[in-house]
Amino acid sequence: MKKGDSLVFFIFIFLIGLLPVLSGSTYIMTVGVFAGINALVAIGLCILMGYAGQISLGQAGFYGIGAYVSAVLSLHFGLPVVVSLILAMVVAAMVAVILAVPALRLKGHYLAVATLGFGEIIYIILNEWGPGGPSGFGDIPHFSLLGYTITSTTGYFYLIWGLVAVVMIFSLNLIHSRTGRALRAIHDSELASNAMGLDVVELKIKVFILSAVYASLAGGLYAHYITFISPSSFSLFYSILVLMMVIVGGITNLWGAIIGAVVITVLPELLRRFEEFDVLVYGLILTLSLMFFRKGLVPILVEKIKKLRGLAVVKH
Amino acid sequence: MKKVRKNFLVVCVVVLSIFLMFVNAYAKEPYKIGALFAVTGAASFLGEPEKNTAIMLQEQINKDGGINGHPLEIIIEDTKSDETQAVLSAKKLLEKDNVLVIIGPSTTGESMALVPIMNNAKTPLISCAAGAPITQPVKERYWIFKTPQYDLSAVEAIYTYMKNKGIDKVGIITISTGFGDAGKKALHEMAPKYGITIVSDERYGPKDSDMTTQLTKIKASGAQAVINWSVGPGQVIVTKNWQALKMGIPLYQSHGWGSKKNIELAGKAAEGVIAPLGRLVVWDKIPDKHPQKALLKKYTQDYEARYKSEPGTFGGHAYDSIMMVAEALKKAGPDKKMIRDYLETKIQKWPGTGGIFNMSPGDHCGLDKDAFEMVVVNNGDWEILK
Amino acid sequence: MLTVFLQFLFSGLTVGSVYALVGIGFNIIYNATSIINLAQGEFVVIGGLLMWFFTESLKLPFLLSAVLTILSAGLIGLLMERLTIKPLKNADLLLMIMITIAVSIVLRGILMFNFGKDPYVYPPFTEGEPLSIYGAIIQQQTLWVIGITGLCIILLFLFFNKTIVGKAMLACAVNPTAAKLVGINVSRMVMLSFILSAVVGAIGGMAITPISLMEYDKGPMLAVKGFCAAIMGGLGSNRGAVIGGFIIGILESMTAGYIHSGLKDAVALVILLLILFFKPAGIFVSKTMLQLRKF
Amino acid sequence: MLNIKGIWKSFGGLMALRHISVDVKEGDIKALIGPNGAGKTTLLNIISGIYQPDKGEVFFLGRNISNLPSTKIARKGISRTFQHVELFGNMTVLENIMVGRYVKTKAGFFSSGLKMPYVMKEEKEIQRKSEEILEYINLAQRNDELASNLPIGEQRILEIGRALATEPRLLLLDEPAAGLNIRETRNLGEIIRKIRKELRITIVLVEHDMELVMRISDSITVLNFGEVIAEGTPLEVQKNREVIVAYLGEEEEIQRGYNAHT
Repeated sequence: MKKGDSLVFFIFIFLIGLLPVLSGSTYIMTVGVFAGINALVAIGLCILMGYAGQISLGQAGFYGIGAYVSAVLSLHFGLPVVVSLILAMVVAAMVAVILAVPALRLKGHYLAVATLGFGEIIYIILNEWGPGGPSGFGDIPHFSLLGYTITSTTGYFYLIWGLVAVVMIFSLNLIHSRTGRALRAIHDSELASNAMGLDVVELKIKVFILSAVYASLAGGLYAHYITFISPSSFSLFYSILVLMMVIVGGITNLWGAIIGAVVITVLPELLRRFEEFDVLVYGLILTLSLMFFRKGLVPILVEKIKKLRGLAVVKH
Repeated sequence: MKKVRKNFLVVCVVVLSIFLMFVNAYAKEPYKIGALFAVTGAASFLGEPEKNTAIMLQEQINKDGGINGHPLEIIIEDTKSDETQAVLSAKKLLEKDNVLVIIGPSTTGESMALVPIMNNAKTPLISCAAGAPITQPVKERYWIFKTPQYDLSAVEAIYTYMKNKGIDKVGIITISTGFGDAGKKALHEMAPKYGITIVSDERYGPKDSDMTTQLTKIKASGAQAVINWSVGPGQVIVTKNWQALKMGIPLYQSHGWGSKKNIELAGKAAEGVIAPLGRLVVWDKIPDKHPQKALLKKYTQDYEARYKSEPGTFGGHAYDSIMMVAEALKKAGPDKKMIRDYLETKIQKWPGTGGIFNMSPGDHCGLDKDAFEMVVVNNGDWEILK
Repeated sequence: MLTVFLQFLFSGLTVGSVYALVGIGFNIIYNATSIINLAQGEFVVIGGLLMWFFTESLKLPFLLSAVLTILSAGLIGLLMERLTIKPLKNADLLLMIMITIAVSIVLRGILMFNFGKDPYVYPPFTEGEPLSIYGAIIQQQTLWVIGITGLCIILLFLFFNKTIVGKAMLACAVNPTAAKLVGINVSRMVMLSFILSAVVGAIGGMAITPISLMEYDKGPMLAVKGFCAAIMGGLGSNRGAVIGGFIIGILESMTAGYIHSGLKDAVALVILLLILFFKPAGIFVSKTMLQLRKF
Repeated sequence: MLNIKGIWKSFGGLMALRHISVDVKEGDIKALIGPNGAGKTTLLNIISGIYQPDKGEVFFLGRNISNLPSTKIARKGISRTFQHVELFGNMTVLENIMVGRYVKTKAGFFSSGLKMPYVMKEEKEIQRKSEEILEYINLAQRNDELASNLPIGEQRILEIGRALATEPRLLLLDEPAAGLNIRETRNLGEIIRKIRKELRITIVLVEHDMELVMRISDSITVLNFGEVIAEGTPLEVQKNREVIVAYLGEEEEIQRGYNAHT
């Protein structure tokens, strides 16, 4: 992590700690829980797209694998939730390898369709063979660790945002390391990266796995929080939603993934008063924000701050 | 000059607020209930009439003086046919609006996702979805009720009718959503009891445009009848394909078929299609002395006058739920526990749109297969089969 | 046996021709801009619903309705391009694609508001008994759909290969800067591509509505299938999109017929993935062609 | 050090290289010259593994590297620059060099994310070394700027610096002077010579600027239409009839450059 990131991180932790105290309503906390779950998936996709330059329309597939594997293992095989969550991430990582090896040779739109196809296949598998079929299944155990079970929304809020913080630290460390530099290099020029001796293919696969693991962690948490899952939560629609979060927040900055996730999760809640029109208003807001904040919210904010600072320096 | 105008405005506002306060003091505090319907998304065919019904009933009840003088306020939220949204909306209703009861949601999945939340919040939920697990096991569903008939009941109605016609081999075709899946499971579960074998089990997606292939397979499997379990455009396309293929075996639809709109869309192809339907859609064809007749007539006519379309079976689920709650509020007062107890013990021989309800501590739905009539399409209209 | 096989084939052709038309719609815009317009499915829905509006609601004659539908769809394509794509000159490609998604949400919202959530249908172009070939049945409207698809392909081929405007549009795709240098109005070509693609989509919608009904939210499914068709054949190649569309349609139908209907979409997708893994640029586009373009 | 033996390469029907054999001695500056389309860049791309030869072999330090991918070749100690500058444009000058250090460091994916102590130590080392290289190529004052914002001359130097960061044994330079003015070209010549002398790195140079080539190279190989037409010291090559014929009628500019030197 860099200095600027540390400061932002401090503010971030402060906000997480403060929100439950301020809001005092589990409704807002519930929105927060879902925003956190989405943020986990979005951070993974942001690294994959913004730093490794690979697009994925299949994140819902990994999200679904995480949810289903963790739910089934803990419900039907009686494994402790923590163990089933970890196993779910392992399964997602293995599936990611199988997909990544052939798929990452593809570029642009072709990669998009390959990942989209993967996501749809997972969705069909869950629909056809998943426990409960299209109707889904319930009674999934709550998250528990060392004999203490979390059932309250506030508990989940802290758990999930705590994990977001951990994932964020890991990811920020990663992108400011040798590996992160290599990823950005690959994004800029694959030709030169090869000539510099970077393991282009290996790095791409690793990042793809990382994004899959984040998504599966989010999926598992979702399942244990909501305790009922059905395939419809893991359709292409979700993949596109996550993509939207990353783009709206700003693809070139990891904080953008979190901001994007929060904005896209909260927006429909704010639009409730529009009732029938909410879809229309939602679409319009998306279109306009994409058109006017092209680089994404966070990078634009960063630029503004830099400009202000520059002005301050000039004045002195 | 400007100042004067400003002062005048201030005075106006003050007077108006005092006036409003008095008005408020006259009317009693409203009873707030929440409603979660899938107004948009994949299950909007359910949510739309349910929402319309809720708005209409709220108006009617308040026009008649509310409940014990308290106006009824139904706060409707759209769940977008999605479990996550259902949970969020339920939390909003419980926390922000402090509702006494929640009506809905429209689908089984959404209802299931709300079970732990409602049990935690100790607030009654009257689901408008059909799935059996919503209210079973009753012990773990202390606060949960539902008004739609069980899918099993609809299946039993079809199988009973088939038995009489001497059909014992059927091919089924279901939509690959929660609705079709529930039907598929019920069809399989009940088949042995009626000595019926399912010789072909096909599926299609909610947005598929042609089901000829699946029907051809069913035809080749030697089935004596086709049962299609779906809602939305799928059932119309199946009907059209069934006619185009000249399959020579009867087509049965689920209770989702119960809308004149489907006959309109399928045109001539709909002739002869049989389905188990609640009495709501055939209210004009049941005898006058039937206990449901009067309310069905009033509901349907009011709805049609207001929305220029029919309420269909699904709007009826919302009607039943809201009327039950209104009665419970009237008799038991605005207390969550009292409302729950009233629903469980006092809804007896209670005529609704879905049938005659008999709730009990062992059954939080209270309907059986007698809630359905077998109905055939004849000359573009419904006809009850005997 | 033959009868059953033919029946499966006809079903596949019916479905496939729609995918093909959507796929071509993708190609037209892709060829001029490299953008994948994910609102393409909504163009199809607009075609079907507007046609219903003109014929059934306003009771206009068939041909007039068809012309009005095409004109309105073209206008919607034009508006979309002028309002959202043009102001974003030289923006990131991914951003453009996201904007098409956002536009598709807006279009869906408008359609829902105007037409509600019910499905719509109008009578087939020609009334009459379905045809029977070796015992297999094919509806007259299916022949219309396939015929119209064929006609669209031929007209587009002639347009892109025989007319100056068509050739100019292709040039924009390969190298917009060079196209500008030789005096092509790139902006106008982009606009034209949106109009053309909206029209092709709408024609598809008009043709399939009597078979498959049409409702406001059918668009995303059509877009996904059409996108797969275009990719399978190789982006940019109309011939590829048509063949891709038919392959996917027939694969779905054959899987439903001979394996299981629950798996039909999965099998088609698996085969799509396999094709991509072995031929990363689709069936009809060579790897070197792919390298010429950024996306 | 580098032995190219009988390389053939064609693209479609176009024969780009036919039976090319070149040897590069350790510590030499070897120039590849020839008219446009002679196959110089193709040969460079084959050495660095971007293309695979149709026939023939490339040996580096006695090992056959002809069919290795460019990543592996880079790790064996061959680094290069590109005719059309291929910098990491969205990264700073310093970061570009730091990427070059990738092959010489080993912090892994997970240990980086967890920020293990040794990773921190290595990171500091990378930074120190990279700054050193920037000093060496006189770009230290630019280290925080985005690479794409540099003028072309400095971009070319930076590309060389990035290649140096991998600590190569052999450095391939593809038209390093293209687009540079006379002063920048002089400076470039100095740097190339300095690299050979102080860092003992063997250099293969593809270049059109005859003055630069003649001034700094130890031996020259001349290609024309995919074949070697002459080989030798700058003096020998200049007197070669075939070379003169090959260049006559070619671009005037090259002719002038050639004449200017003689």
